[in-house]
Amino acid sequence: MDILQLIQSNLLTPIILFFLFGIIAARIKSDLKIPEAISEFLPIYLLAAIGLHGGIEMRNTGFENMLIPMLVAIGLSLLFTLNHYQILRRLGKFNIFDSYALASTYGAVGAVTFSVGLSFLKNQGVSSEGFLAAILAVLEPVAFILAIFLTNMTVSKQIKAKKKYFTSDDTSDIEIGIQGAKTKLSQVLHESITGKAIVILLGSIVIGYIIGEDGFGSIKIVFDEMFTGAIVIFMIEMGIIAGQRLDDIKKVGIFLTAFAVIMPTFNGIIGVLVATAMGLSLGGAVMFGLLLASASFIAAPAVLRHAIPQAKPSLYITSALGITFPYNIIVLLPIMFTISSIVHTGEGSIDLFDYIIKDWI
Amino acid sequence: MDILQLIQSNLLTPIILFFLFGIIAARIKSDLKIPEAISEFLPIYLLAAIGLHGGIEMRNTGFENMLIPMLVAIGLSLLFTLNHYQILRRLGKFNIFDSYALASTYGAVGAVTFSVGLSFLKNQGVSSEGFLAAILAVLEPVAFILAIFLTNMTVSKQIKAKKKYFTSDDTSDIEIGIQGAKTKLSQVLHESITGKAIVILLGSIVIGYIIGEDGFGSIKIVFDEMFTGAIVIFMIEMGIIAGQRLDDIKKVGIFLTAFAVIMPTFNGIIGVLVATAMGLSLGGAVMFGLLLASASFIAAPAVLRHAIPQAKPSLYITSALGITFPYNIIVLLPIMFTISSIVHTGEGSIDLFDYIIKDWI
Amino acid sequence: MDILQLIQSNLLTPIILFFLFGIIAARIKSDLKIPEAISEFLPIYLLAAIGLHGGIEMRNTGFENMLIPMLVAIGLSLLFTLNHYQILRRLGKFNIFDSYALASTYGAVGAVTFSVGLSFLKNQGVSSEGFLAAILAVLEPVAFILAIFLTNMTVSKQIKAKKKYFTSDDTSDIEIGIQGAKTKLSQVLHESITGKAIVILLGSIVIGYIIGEDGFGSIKIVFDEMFTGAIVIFMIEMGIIAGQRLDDIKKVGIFLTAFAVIMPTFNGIIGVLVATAMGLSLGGAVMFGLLLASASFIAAPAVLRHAIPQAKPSLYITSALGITFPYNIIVLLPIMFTISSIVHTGEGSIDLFDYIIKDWI
Amino acid sequence: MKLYNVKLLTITCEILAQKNIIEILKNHEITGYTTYEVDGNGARGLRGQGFKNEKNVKVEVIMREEKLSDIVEEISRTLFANFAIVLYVSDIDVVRTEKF
Amino acid sequence: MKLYNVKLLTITCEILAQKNIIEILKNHEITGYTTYEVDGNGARGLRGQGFKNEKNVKVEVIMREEKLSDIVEEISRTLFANFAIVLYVSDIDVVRTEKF
Amino acid sequence: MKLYNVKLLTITCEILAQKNIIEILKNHEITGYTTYEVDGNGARGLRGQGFKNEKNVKVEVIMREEKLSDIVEEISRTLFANFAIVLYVSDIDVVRTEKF
Ligand SMILES: Nc1ncnc2c1ncn2[C@@H]1O[C@H](COP(=O)(O)O)[C@@H](O)[C@H]1O
Ligand SMILES: Nc1ncnc2c1ncn2[C@@H]1O[C@H](COP(=O)(O)O)[C@@H](O)[C@H]1O
Ligand SMILES: Nc1ncnc2c1ncn2[C@@H]1O[C@H](COP(=O)(O)O)[C@@H](O)[C@H]1O
Ligand code: NA
Ligand code: NA
Ligand code: NA
Repeated sequence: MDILQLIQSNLLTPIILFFLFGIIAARIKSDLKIPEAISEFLPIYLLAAIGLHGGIEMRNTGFENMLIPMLVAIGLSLLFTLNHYQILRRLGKFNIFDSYALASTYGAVGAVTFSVGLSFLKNQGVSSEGFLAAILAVLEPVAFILAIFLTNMTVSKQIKAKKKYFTSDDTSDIEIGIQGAKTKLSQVLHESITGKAIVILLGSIVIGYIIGEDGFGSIKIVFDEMFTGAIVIFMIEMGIIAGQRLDDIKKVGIFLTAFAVIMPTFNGIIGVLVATAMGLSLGGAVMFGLLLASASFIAAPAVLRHAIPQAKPSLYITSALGITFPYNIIVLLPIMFTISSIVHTGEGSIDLFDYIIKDWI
Repeated sequence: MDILQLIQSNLLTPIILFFLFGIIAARIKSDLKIPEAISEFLPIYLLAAIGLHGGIEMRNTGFENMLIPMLVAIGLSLLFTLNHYQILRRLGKFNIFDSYALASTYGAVGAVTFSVGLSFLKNQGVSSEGFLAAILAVLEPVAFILAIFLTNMTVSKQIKAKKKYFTSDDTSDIEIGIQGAKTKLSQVLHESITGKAIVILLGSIVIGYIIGEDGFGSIKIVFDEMFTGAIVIFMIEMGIIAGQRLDDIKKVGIFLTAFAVIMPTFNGIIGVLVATAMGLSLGGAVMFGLLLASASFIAAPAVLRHAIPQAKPSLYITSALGITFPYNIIVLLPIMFTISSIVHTGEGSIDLFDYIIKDWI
Repeated sequence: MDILQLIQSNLLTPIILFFLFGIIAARIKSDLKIPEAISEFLPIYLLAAIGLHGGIEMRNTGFENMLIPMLVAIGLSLLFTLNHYQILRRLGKFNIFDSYALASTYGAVGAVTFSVGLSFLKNQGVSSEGFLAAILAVLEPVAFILAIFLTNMTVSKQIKAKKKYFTSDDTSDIEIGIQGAKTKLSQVLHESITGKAIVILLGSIVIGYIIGEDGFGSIKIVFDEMFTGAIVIFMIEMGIIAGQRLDDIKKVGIFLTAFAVIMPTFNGIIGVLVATAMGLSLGGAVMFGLLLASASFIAAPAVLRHAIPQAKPSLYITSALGITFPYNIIVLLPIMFTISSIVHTGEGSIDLFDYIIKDWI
Repeated sequence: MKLYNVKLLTITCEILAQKNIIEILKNHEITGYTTYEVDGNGARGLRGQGFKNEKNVKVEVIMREEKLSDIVEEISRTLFANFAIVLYVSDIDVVRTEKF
Repeated sequence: MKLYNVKLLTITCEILAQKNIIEILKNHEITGYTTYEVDGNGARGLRGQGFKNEKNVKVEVIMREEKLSDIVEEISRTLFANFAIVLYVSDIDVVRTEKF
Repeated sequence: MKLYNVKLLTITCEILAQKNIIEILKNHEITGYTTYEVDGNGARGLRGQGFKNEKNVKVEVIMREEKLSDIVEEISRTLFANFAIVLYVSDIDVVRTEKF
């Protein structure tokens, strides 16, 4: 099956269709809405299901082989975040705050995207390594912490620089603008790590690991069989929110729109190739790529609004949810799957780049 | 099985029993309540399930044969609405506003009633045509639009008439009363069509049609197997709300109480017979009858409160939810099922009326 | 399997692990939270499931043999409540209000504890008598009514006594303090009996009895198969709330902490033995013991805050939820199960106490 | 448009005291009020986490000055000792005094 | 810190009238407001049980005195007859008058 | 019943600024407040659709006049630039001044 066919068949799955439906409902100004309590609960549920699943898998397969992929993921995530910053600041001419906020939004991971990825693989009859759920959990705060650390550094430098010029008490005006950036890193660190997404994910991984397949039996119907149905319901709401923001995309500008499509593609494909090189399975490589390709639109605002309040949430939420998310789940996922299929049928890492050049470029 | 037996066995299904339980809970002033978020979510879920189911069926059976039943349903719905108005205004002596509001409440359809009907048929091991979900969607706004159009016409006429008498600036008093009725029809039309019920229903039909049985597999547990359980939970809340309104039934008066029982019976039986004549299946004829018999108690207030604010919601909500809904699902559904069974075992439409006369009257 | 092993294997079930996880999440000050609508809905759902299950069982087995266990349960519950009061007032030196409130909190039953017990038995492959759900319902208000009745008596006596000394109009100060206690017993009785827990439980028992196994088929997936998964979600929230209260345990004091562990153990074991003597099954005896061991932490505040407003809710909620509940489901449940297993393998009630002495003391 | 001065009594209290308050209002022949659930912090600690019964509620009552004093007095007397509660009074202007 | 006196208009009405109110505000070029759902009791009976459409909503609008009278008048004229509604005006102080 | 005049500070802001506000209150030794989620519209557009983090919250604080000015000043200085926020002050009467 070639990429276009795969994109098309992916497009016609309930998950994607209900997402598009949500967008349409918002565009025609329908009053359709998933009640807040449900749409707040669903990500918790999805992460619990992902975690349990991952934990049970890890119990079956061990987690010694998790270390290298995790470290590589962290390394890539940090590298990508720095890369994003340079591109946004230099080429995109965004201010420091927006640049760092956007850089970390795209360096971070999206749990909903991950859920959709798992469902996509299930649909293709392909499995993935359980420890990817653990990488998801660990990757969450990494990009934020880097971005916040660098923002604070930059701001402190600026304050010092400005103080040299004024050396008066009248610097209050400057300080007002940058006050917020002086958030203590430790506090943000705590907030990130105790954020509900990470906590439920890590907790469920541990519990999944402890209970294993046997202990899971009694809750399997809720935490496994209902999974895709629950995503579908959540996708309606995601579609509605994305649809409500479509007008904001104009404000996002052409540069960021391009960034929101090209960057994930680049990060994701690198991810698939690196994962394949590390020996991950076909499905595992796709999920690894998706982790790096995805942008955060639920966790990001909660962290960034406190840590970099000067950054405009309309930029980072809109581009992550309104552009990158649909692109990732509709277009990039099939692309990465095709690439992963190709490099996994090859005879090993030596032929890797041959294949890519031959089939993809 | 004769009608009484069928009514009795229907009475003893979880759906009806939990509805009655809800009424009792409200009457003894229990604080039992399904949280708002859940009872707001359930109709969305039910309509999505109905839509998906209908769409999948239509993919299997095609939808060419849908056109005539749909047009007939629209025609009957308009006729019935006008008929209701005449009865309410002439015999019932209701004012114009209440008459139009009630006429369209009973001309419109009830999605919850439809859900219960589907469950009832499932229980009887009988299926129905998938396109009935589409008729449900199309029928929703029809009666409202007619009633609102006619209300506006009447009110405009009255204004003109009164202006002839006064021709002064002192008509403010009259205008206060009728201001609300001058709602632009186009606005109400938009509101009706983009109302959440229609949007989720139509969207799900289309999605069901696209994904078919295969694509439905992964979400079947949520959108099919849990269906009756979900209705049961919703029926508790419907029972509670109906129970809380029982006191208001006194205010409704004998005339409207009789109307709320006789009219659906009449409309419903006509519906069953016409559907049978059009060639619908046993179950399809029951659902067609139920569409025409049902009154709207969720969508109606939202539309009518804006379009005909002078009408008393305590009248149309109470009679639709407190009288017609229980009557429909407990008594009329088995009656229509029996009639449909009789006319469907006949040798065709020629013998149709014979059977009715023989067995029912 | 000895007790310690059983405790350990119980500890590693999803229900207990997610409860502990909730506690940890609260302790590290995570913002994880199950939305209010969900955590308000879950107890209603759990009680409906328990009731349906119990009703269906009773239909299979009849409910003639329910009378004696129920009367014994009521009697024991009253006895225990009086016993608690004496211990708390005399030994614990609590004031009258706190003593009565605590006495009835521990005399009452916990529906969540009961749910966990049912899941525990399911996990052990052991069933229990359906009528225990009915005993749960009847037992709910018993202890409250006794405590409130006695509180009112005491307060009335005090008022009279004080009036003798003052015989002036200046008793307003005293009256302020005890005003609340003069709540009419009939009102509390009504509130208790129409409380949502009892109403949904009794209603579901009746409905379960009426519909039987057959009628249950269509809703079995929701009200049976999803049961344990739903408890797991609820246990996260219970863990979070318990975790938030852990600091309050200091305020509870050593005496009440000991009471919160010893009393349920005593009550529970008595319960298991008495139930066995009455001929209940292995599982039934465990559930009977659990009923008597459990303390109420959802229904209690709602009733006691009105009936005995002078009592400190921080005492009775914290000890019931923060100490007794985890102790009951983690430690006492396996203990009672072991005891019940031992006494049920015995040749009857004659050898009963022999076994206990030999194996347990 | 002519406006008339009346009083707005606002009570913030634990949700389980709402019944008592509405009872008191009823005893003073007041049937109009508005309520909504809130969270809060005060002498009795953080409220709004945990069980729904441990939330707060705000009760707002528009009323004429005449009844105010008695109602405030009765609430203070019967509820201040045992419940988490705060109340305050403000001056407001309304269109239709006959409603209150 | 210097504070400036402005008006706070508070409208408590049935949720289905919210649209009408915001429409009226918009016609008077007011785009800032705060809304939240509430329960209530009044001449039209207990509200907040049953369907969500039968709840109430509060709409609060900070505005300058100039616009107040017209808006109150229009709301009274168009909505008082057919909807469950109550409104009142209070005096408040704000920091940035230019916002309103 | 004797009532005492104090101030009520009401802050309507985006929910993610609630922490900052409560921090500021704490720094001024104020631990009593009431909060609830609201929707709204203003200079930063419609709030209350979409993610919960994009809702607003109202924070209400009864306090003595002495502390008011400093708190209003600190909130204005640190939050007005970057957050969707509006605040106002009103005069209210309470029974127990010692509580605030
Ligand atoms: N200073 C204050 N300003 C606003 N609300 C308050 C204040 N103090 C207490 N409250 C509210 O009143 C409730 C009960 O207060 P307390 O009895 O002091 O615990 C609190 O939970 C808050 O919701
Ligand atoms: N006296 C009052 N004090 C506070 N709120 C009121 C009062 N009267 C009515 N309300 C509110 O306004 C709504 C509509 O009032 P009504 O039109 O009188 O039914 C009620 O549901 C209450 O929420
Ligand atoms: N004129 C106003 N009246 C009442 N609330 C307002 C007003 N303007 C703004 N708000 C509230 O304050 C929030 C933030 O305002 P803004 O910073 O102007 O977007 C809005 O979302 C509203 O909830
Ligand atoms: Na990423
Ligand atoms: Na109809
Ligand atoms: Na007990």
